[in-house]
Amino acid sequence: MAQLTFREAISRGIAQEMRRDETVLAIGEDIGAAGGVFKGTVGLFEEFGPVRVRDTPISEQAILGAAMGAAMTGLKPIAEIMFSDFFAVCWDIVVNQIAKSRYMTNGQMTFPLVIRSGNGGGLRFGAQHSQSVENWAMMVPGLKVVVPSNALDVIGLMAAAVRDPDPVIFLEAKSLYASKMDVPEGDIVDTLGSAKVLRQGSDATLVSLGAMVPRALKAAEELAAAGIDCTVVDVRSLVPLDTATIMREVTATGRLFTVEENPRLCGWGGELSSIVAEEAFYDLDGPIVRITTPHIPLPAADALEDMAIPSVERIVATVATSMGA
Amino acid sequence: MAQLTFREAISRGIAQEMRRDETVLAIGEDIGAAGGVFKGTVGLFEEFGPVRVRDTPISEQAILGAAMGAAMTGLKPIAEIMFSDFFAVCWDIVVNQIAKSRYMTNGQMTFPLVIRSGNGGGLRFGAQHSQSVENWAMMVPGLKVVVPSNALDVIGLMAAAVRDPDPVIFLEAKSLYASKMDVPEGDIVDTLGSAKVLRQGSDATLVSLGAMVPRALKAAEELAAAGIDCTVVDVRSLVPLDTATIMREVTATGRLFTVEENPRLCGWGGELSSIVAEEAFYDLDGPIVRITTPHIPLPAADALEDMAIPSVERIVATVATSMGA
Amino acid sequence: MTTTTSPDLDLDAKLELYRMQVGLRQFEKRAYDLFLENYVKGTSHLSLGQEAIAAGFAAAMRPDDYTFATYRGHAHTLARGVPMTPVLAELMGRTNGLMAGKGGSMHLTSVEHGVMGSYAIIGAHLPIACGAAWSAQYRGTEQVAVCFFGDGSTNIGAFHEALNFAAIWKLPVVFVCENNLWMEYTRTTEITAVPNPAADRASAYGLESIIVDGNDVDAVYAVATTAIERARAGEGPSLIEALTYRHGGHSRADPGKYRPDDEVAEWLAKDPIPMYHARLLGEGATEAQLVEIELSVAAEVDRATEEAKAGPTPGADLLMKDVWADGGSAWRN
Amino acid sequence: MTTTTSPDLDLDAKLELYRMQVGLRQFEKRAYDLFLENYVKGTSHLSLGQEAIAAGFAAAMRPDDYTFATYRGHAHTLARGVPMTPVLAELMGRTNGLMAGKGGSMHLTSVEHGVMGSYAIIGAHLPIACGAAWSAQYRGTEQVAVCFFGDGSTNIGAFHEALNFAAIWKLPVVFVCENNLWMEYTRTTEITAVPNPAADRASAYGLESIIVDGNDVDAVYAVATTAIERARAGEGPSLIEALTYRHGGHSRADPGKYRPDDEVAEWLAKDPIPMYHARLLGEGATEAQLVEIELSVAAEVDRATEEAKAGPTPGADLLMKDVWADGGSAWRN
Ligand SMILES: Cc1ncc(C[n+]2csc(CCOP(=O)(O)OP(=O)(O)O)c2C)c(N)n1
Ligand SMILES: Cc1ncc(C[n+]2csc(CCOP(=O)(O)OP(=O)(O)O)c2C)c(N)n1
Ligand SMILES: [Mg+2]
Ligand SMILES: [Mg+2]
Repeated sequence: MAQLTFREAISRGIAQEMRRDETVLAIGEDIGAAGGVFKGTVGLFEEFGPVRVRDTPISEQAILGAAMGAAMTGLKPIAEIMFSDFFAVCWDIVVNQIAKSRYMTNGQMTFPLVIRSGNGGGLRFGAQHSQSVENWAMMVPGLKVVVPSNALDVIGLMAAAVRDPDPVIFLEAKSLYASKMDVPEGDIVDTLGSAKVLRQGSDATLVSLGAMVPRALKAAEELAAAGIDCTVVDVRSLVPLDTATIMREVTATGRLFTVEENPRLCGWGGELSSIVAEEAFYDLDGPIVRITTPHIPLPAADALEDMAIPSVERIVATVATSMGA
Repeated sequence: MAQLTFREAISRGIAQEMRRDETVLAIGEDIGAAGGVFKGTVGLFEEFGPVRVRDTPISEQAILGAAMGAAMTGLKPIAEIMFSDFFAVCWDIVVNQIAKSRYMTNGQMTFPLVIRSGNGGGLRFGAQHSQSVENWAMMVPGLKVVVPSNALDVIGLMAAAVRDPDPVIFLEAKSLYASKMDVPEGDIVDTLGSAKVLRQGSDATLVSLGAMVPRALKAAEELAAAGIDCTVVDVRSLVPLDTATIMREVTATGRLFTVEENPRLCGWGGELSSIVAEEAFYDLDGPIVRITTPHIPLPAADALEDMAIPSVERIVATVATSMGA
Repeated sequence: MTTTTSPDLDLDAKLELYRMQVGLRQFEKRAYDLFLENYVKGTSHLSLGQEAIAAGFAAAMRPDDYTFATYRGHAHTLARGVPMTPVLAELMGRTNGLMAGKGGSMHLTSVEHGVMGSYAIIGAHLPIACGAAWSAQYRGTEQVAVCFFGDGSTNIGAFHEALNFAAIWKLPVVFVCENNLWMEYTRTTEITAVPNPAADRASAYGLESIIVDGNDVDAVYAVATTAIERARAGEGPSLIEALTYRHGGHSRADPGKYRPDDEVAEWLAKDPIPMYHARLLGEGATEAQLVEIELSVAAEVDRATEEAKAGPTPGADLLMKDVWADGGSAWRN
Repeated sequence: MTTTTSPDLDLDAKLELYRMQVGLRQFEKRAYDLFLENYVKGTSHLSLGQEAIAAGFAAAMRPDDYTFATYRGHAHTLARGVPMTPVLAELMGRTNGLMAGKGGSMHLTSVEHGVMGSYAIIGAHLPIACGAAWSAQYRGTEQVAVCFFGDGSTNIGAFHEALNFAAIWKLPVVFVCENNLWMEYTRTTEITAVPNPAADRASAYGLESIIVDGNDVDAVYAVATTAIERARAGEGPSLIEALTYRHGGHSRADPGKYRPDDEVAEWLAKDPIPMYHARLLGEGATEAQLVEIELSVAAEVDRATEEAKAGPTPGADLLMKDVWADGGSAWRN
């Protein structure tokens, strides 16, 4: 067991896979000697050298185009898009090319690639460097979408993503980079499409993702003190989506609350809500409530940003009110 | 009254506003002498000349950047993105720049601009020229999103979009371009954010958008014959969203069906479903059911495309089954 | 125009180049007819008049080299050896199509033949071609990626990113601008800051400015050979501008009326196929040989048409197939 | 390096240029200190060492001209006359900030002063500047847009699209590449195909290649004046590469250790401010005059610091304000 930060887990996860498989390469801006602007690739350049860990120009379309072309010809690239907001400058390669080409070619091509990116707010970076874009990615047929909430999951899900033959968008919550946990030595390989139940309760089910997971857990503790016993589910992977686990936990309590960092409209929670409202309608004991960032661009000031993103207090208050407590 | 096609309505709507206001300009690829690849700008070049109706290079970021810079300095540009799939090559300008800059500057800037685009399938153009991207746009705080379903609405909503001080994404269903209807002479100005109830029923409410509206109406007729009496709502504008009308009609029947062309995950219907499941839960008599294109890239072959996009038959069958008929 | 040394091809090889061009020509004409007859349902963008570029490059490529094409990709696909039947069937949306009807005219792909896709969003495939070239470089296979695009496509951002990227990583990729003077209905020089949209940008990436007569298959073959060998030898990318003209409209039934009559006439007079026909006669081929080629190609096109028409319409099983590598489309359990 | 004629500035004007540079320098130093003291919460990108470019251009602009800056935009904002207090307060996230704390360091905007925004996604503001220039052209106002960006930003697609677009429409826009040799932690020449990332691309847009010593405010002023007047006269855009160096790291507390010591030393020796100080003494200014400027600027920075610190923290009312032109954020009725 070693204490590992979330950011250290990224490079450990990548290194684990690069050691195993020579066709795994990493590219991105400043990921080489500099170790990445979030220090998520520290040590990789030293261990694997400049051919396998390569700095690129500020050319996000070229970065992802390169990853796509390499994947279709036998490599397994891990490309970094520094901030997930920057997906907007290379969105075509992601949604129109990578996501669709296997289907369009009737399965002639396979795209075993991972695109990792720093996602979400909390660092007071303002509207163009703080977005949670998990719903951008979930919305697009042909992309898998993984959002780990802790260092252990980072390693295991990174391994699963690299080994998966399909394109995986791997979103790293920037506000979690400094978080720490004990992680066992040795290889760690997890499974895509498996949600985790982190806490079992009887009154309501909170379904959360990424940076919202620790907040949902904390809120559940406080709610328990107030007499509301919550299940907390960490979705971990939006596509594939573990609806089996989620539905089981929602029907068990009869109440669903989503805790989402993405802005309100068309979030993953809306999708989940619609699945539950269609398939488990008769098992629900009350409204489905979504706790999200409001539908606004994110403000830079710390005071404002803290009001925007769902906080433990807001989760507690919303659940308590809705449960009539 | 004159019979007008949907495509003729586009240029009539634009011309109406260009005559009224000298600061309204139109730009895009091949929109000038050629009248647009979908013939949506026929006649504008002749009437307003090459300064106000201007051809651009294939540079979508430049087109929308130009629109944005012009809007912030006093003009009211109408920019064309030929196929809505191409939003992916200029998505940054749309979501990170145009949508956010008013908020980020604390209201110093205003962006009275319209981005029109041919949207959706039905023309056998394949996965990169057939997408319905209304949910891409709805998802982004700071964008208004309008999707007309007929020629009359095209004119009125275009006028409303041009006169609106905020950025409006105006999506033109490609499969409706050839559709015709009688349209009165004279100026027509509609209102953003108002849904229309096209048919009143007592058993279920079908909420539809764009090219799905005529299909929902047709389905409602067939369902009526089978004894299921449906309300049909044309959403017309996703942002602002007329939840008042929609909620009224949904609670009146107790059943909501959405009819969506966008692929399944995180569609506008999911958002609507989540609103209803939160706010009108106790007025529902049964599950909320979404009828969407499956979560796949669109195939090119006519036989396949017809299976993918919600058809009248699929709407009828889904509603009938769900209503236990 | 860059001077090209007469390529080292014997008459047989040249007859092959002739056959290839005639094949592309006749195929496209048939595709057009089938469009008018409503067999081809979606859109299609023909290479009529531009055949020499596809033929000259394909002839210079190794079987395991990579082709990246655009929506105007029938010719590039066929030139790599993909049979006519699956291409025509794809245009018609049949299960015997190259992608079983799922891709359509704009996305022809045959990995088996090195045709790594046809891309319908302007610019996208230039960076993707870089990726295939990077992969070849890493794997040490000496494969080369050849990436075709139009004059109008040189003004989009991805062009710039790809050219710089290829140059700094010295990637084995050859970028080929088929300059047919027009984007859809707009003349490219009207919306481009330089007269030669590709060649005049080469220096921005430290590359040589190369222009070739794209209607002269021998010239194309020569320039292609040089660039491909350079790439194969690890000397990095090239950017080639091939001057040509499309005989028809941009797509489907576009009559191309926006183009001045004399410009069309001028270029019809430079039609690559009669030009090559005449040259081959001068170089010792007989009229009978050439006619035989034309007839045998015609028979091939007829056969392909019948075979394509006989293909079944795809069913629901194909609809939900191959979103993922496991063959399915499930996004949930 | 493009030779510049000595600009027509009298000593008073030059003293103003000195004051401006000293102001930018002292402001940035204070911003850095306040970052270390945790008053500045988010990120910030300082222009230490690059002041001559902001000062020289601002001095050459008309009050109604437009500035488009990047995340490294404090200097460009202040140089247009925006007072220090709201800028510092913005960095601290206070309601007396330029945008009440909603934008932050990377998005400084003051429409009133022609500062039409600071943009934090590489490349985006080049096309946007084209739009403002297009608007000025259409409205016939003879306003000019000046758009600043870094060397690393020349490899992104939007750069290419904007340059071509500005050239073909002859837009009154001046593109200024502040070449400080580095992107974040990567040397730009390592990932760029040409030695001068902007100037070597000018010909791709039919533009003249212009390089200026970005640490010499007189030279910058001269080149700026020429380009701006050209734009104002309807002669179209210019692309200028100004050579400079950032004294500190890329952002926040980055110590910039990836840069060789001798390179840093070489550029510190070319610091624009002591250089100009010496020049002004040679041109008749007295040490006392210059010290007075430095002291009065220091007092201004102190005052601004206190005023900024005194600003209130924004409340919930601001959070939901101004998504839309009606002042609100409602997306539904
Ligand atoms: C990003 C993008 N913008 C616009 C289009 C629409 N479009 C398709 S082909 C074309 C013209 C391309 O011209 P050129 O590059 O010269 O190629 P050509 O068709 O002449 O072979 C345009 C504008 C597109 N497919 N993608
Ligand atoms: C599209 C995009 N990619 C990457 C970044 C991250 N980033 C911010 S600044 C920067 C370096 C820019 O270098 P340069 O253009 O030379 O400007 P400088 O910071 O040196 O002024 C990078 C990579 C970004 N903001 N936007
Ligand atoms: Mg062309
Ligand atoms: Mg720099």
